[in-house]
Amino acid sequence: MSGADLTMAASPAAAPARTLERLDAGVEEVRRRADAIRRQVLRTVARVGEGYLLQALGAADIFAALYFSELRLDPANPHDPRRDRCLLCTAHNSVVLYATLAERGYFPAQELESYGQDGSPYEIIGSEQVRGVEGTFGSLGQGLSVAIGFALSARLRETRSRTYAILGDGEMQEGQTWEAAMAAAAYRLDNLCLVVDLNGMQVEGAIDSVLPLGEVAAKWRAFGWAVQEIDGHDVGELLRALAIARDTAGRPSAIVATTIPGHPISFLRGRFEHYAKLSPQQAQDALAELDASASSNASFASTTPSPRKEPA
Amino acid sequence: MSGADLTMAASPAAAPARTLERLDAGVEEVRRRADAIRRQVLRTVARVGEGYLLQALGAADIFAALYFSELRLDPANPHDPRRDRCLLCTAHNSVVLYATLAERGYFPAQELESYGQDGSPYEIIGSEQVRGVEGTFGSLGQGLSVAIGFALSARLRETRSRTYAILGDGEMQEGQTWEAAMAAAAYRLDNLCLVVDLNGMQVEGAIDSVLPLGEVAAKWRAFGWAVQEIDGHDVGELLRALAIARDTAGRPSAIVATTIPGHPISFLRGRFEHYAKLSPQQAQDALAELDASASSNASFASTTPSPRKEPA
Amino acid sequence: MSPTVWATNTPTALKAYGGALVELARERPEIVCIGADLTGPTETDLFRDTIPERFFNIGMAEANAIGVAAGMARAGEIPFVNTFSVFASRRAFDQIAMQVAYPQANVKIAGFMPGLTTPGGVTHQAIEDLALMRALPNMAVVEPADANQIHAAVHALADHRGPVYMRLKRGEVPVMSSAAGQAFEIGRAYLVREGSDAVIFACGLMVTLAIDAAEELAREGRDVAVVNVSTLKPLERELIIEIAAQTGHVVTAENHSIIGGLGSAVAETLSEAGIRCRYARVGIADTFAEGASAAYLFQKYGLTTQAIVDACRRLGDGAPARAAHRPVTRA
Amino acid sequence: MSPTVWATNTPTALKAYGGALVELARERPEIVCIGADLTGPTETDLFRDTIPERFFNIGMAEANAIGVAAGMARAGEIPFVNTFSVFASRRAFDQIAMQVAYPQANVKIAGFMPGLTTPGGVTHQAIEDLALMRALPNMAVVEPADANQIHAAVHALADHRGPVYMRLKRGEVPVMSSAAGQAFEIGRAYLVREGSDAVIFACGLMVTLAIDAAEELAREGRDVAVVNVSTLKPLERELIIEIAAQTGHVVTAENHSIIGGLGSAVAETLSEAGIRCRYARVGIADTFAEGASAAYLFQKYGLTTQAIVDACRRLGDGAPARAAHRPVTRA
Ligand SMILES: Cc1ncc(C[n+]2csc(CCOP(=O)(O)OP(=O)(O)O)c2C)c(N)n1
Ligand SMILES: Cc1ncc(C[n+]2csc(CCOP(=O)(O)OP(=O)(O)O)c2C)c(N)n1
Ligand SMILES: [Mg+2]
Ligand SMILES: [Mg+2]
Repeated sequence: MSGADLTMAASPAAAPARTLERLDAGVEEVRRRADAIRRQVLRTVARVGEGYLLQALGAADIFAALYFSELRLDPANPHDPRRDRCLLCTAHNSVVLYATLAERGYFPAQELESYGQDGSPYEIIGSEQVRGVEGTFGSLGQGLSVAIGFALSARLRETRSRTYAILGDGEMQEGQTWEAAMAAAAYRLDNLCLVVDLNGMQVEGAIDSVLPLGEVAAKWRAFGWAVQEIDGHDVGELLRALAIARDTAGRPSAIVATTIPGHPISFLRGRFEHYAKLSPQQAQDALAELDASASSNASFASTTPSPRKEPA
Repeated sequence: MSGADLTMAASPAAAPARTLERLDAGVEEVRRRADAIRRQVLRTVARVGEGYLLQALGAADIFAALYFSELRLDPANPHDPRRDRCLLCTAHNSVVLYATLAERGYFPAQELESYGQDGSPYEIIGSEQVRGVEGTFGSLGQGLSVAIGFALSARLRETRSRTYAILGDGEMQEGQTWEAAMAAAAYRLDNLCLVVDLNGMQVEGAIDSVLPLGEVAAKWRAFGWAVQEIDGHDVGELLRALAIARDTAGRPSAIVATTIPGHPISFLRGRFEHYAKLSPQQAQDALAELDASASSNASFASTTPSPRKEPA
Repeated sequence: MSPTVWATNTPTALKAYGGALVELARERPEIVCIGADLTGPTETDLFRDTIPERFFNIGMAEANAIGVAAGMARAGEIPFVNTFSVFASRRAFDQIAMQVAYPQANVKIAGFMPGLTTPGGVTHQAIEDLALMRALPNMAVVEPADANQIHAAVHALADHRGPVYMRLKRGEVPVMSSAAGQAFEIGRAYLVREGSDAVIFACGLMVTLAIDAAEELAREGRDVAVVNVSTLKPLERELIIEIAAQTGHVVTAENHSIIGGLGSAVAETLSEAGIRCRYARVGIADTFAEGASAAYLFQKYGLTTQAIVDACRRLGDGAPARAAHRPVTRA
Repeated sequence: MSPTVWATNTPTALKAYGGALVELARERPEIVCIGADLTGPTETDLFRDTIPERFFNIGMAEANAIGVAAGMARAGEIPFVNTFSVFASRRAFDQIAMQVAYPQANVKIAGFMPGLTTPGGVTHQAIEDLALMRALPNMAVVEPADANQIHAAVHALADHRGPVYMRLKRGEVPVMSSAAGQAFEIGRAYLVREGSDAVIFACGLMVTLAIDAAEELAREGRDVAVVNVSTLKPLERELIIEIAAQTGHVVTAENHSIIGGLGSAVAETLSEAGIRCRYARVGIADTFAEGASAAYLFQKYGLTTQAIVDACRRLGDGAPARAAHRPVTRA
């Protein structure tokens, strides 16, 4: 929450001394983490019986790449002012963020057993009440603006902190996204990296049946961003794109990542159901599919990641 | 006002029988009209001593091309439901619209003597209280959305009515403009034609010193519009571009018209003053410059335009 | 949706709005339906599927949706814009003010999931939409209390020339058992239960809870009236003044912040009329909430029969304040 | 700007805000200044020119400007966002609600040209910004009455941890002659003139008009108090209740719609406290206005000393209503 940030900022003496480095996990480990995130998503949604499930499965690779390779974070100290910020702009997709944060050690996965229950901080449409969540973005189209604020402040304070935002493709219909796009380019925010989760879906189903977006990459290019178009399920491409974005000077980067809702579960993949049912049987089948396709070390989920040591 | 429109729509029997055709004035006459509009602008602003003068002079050619060649209007019947709609999205620039409407016969030019006075309907930032004004757009970025509503309704009612909107370049910073841009393309509104008044200026001066827009034409293209880039002071180009837009099927058209604030007055041209002073002496000098450059028939202003007869 | 957000003995109906809108549109060709990627959740899938040529999905772009509706209204259509209350009010307020309210455009805005009826959390909970809409000149503001009122309201909105904001629950809604208070006219409030000791002015889902509260209070000998204030603006001032003056004890009950909505409207009216009475508000106590079931949230934030009962008791235990400051007769 | 929007004998000062903000920023490095292409009109050209590295012009994009400010606040800055009241409130309300009010982000929003102080016409006149901001949980809402209060307010805003909305006139502003009421503390109202027959609760530019009105009423033997309610939220309820109870006649005066602002806040407070008093509102009578000089508009829409005098007289001519419904003591 902002309160904690303010405290940090006000009393630099309290700043933690722990190193804060990217985990820089390789492709293999990121893939395993993505699998683990998907398992957690399935288990979590199964308990409620429905949820923003297909988006979550589709975005798992993006989250794994960010949280297990790219981001400089300290789960023990979620308000460390030096941290990178990662904003999920589509808060309705929070179940994948919760699963990721649990996997990354922000809180025990068991806590997600209260997901969607009355009184639980793990709301269906997430808020910053959850440890590690950088803002409250259930009203769509607002996250990128806040990300710009982080990025401007990081520049002002001359910190290494980078800001990442994950945007829903439907959010490109909200004008505020383009206000932010223009401002980020005008301020040449190369410490800002956007991942567009191009899953082709919004509430009513296929975006093309609602209000087609037209050319997506061309829009971000025309707004002055450095654009990379990638397969959002190819972890190698994801890691490369994030690295290129890190090395891109003078412009904000947009990684347009095509994803498939429900991926890779055979009977969920490619379905455009915005809020999908998940029966216990389906959850079991999906988990079994993941088990079958996973490599032998499927129990990775419980190990604690150790950061690659690099100069701070 | 919308009330009148509703009456029209509700009782088609009351619809007027007058023909409603484009004036299709040639380049020469449009130029003379632009000059007359500029004179009226200067006289009107001079009375107050300041105003959104430089934009008005810069946009005069666009207004002349629209109102004296392109638009199907009947000044005697401003609510004719068959009319083309023309929306000035930057209502602070209303003085050029007032001057145009007076020149086109919507009301006597003498009425503009009350411009900016307490109690006058001719407000500095205009509203629909003035005859011929299609909406109230002083809160910028809203006009194009309303234009889409007109265009959708025209399609629904299968009328020939086309909708035109004149957008300030600063309005491209408002996200709503891009919401509208995306929707117009998605609905393939080829009965909608936008003229972007690219004068490079906003309140604080040069747009580039405030928040650079980046590539303008590329943005509209990326949003799926048919784009033409022209010199907004070249009447021939303007008329051609409007004709091409009329013939463009399946897409809305954007005419990106570069204009120069204050054009063509030597001592005003190219100045970036958003709300400019105009002394009586300056007004006189400017009028004299227009007189000098004008062709012999500078007294055109008082003649009533007669529509070219064409099948309805 | 849990039934405890309305009185437990109240029967319910499904999708009263969606059906009524299609029915209306079949009669009146100028009705158009404008959405912002919430077709199912605003019960307009039926409209989309049966009258597709007059259904316009603008995508997730509420500001544009309002502007488009305003343009269509100027051209003679009667647009119904459908989205969640929170996005209709918070996200597109300038557009509503300038393109709908000011020009008195004939646009009807249907805002779904008002107050704490949604598990969507703070970003989806319209706790101040009545305050926002009430502050706009020219805007009629209504909140029907049951399925019959919703049905009647759809037709009343179309008959009313000019802008209207309506907030309503989606999906399952109560059907009030008594005949009283099921009619719907813009500008009217409905006395749904007579009483002489106190009056509860309620709107929307709080009406059945208020009736329940009155019944409970009756058992302890308090004779409490209930008024369904289904139009918040223009308020039926005379009725409100008269009943307040007669009873001397006034409780307002709304699924909304206590600031700016029904409670404020009643306070303004009674203060200005010089009515001497005790007064208390039941509503969301100027706080944001979180995502949970409506039953949980209504309980947690005090939108309950019990809260209304308690408020009536508290007032009643104070000094009697029955005499109106000056006599008021019904206009 | 014509001086008749404040009492004619009031001296004035220029750009009290712009100077104070630079002064503050020199002391506190976390102050950043965020604009939306209205630098000159919000007096922040001085900031831009003297502290350019902490000046961020976001262009004409109010929603984004609020979001950016919220992000910077989360990172530890104290952003002051400057635009016209009307755009700050109407255009970016969802963003303010969700990114500023809900997370209690340390963002200060300065809205210029409130009410009818602008010739910009209906699109530029914030007649309901107080209603909007007051309806938001966690939001402090203030309107300083003169240059000294503006100066003090800039510092008070920075010292207050959390969101604040301040509305103020730009450029030339009054400087109140009496020492009373020039201090500024968030959450306090200031008794600027004692009186026992009636009280005028006023804010912003209406304060000097209220003082003038009280003086005029004094000449006819009515002893009228004036309270400068420079914080509308949180309201200093005890003071308001006490003075209302003592005088029994309450007039509110605001450069704002009579719905949702100061008038409503006072009505809610007094109704709930059970204060028996006569009450009238002076403000914009739930109508949009047009572009003209402030002097003309204040006259036309009844924001005048005369309107306040008339309201006091009207109340005073009614039955005396001096006794508070229950005794109230200052907290
Ligand atoms: C401002 C706003 N308008 C409408 C909604 C309702 N809504 C929730 S999700 C959604 C569609 C989002 O699509 P997208 O951004 O592509 O996210 P996805 O679910 O595909 O990841 C909409 C319209 C909202 N949350 N916020
Ligand atoms: C929503 C909104 N924000 C801010 C303003 C204040 N404002 C008036 S004109 C203007 C700049 C407009 O620039 P542009 O659209 O390019 O018009 P130009 O004067 O150059 O023709 C601004 C920011 C406004 N009128 N509306
Ligand atoms: Mg999507
Ligand atoms: Mg411009």
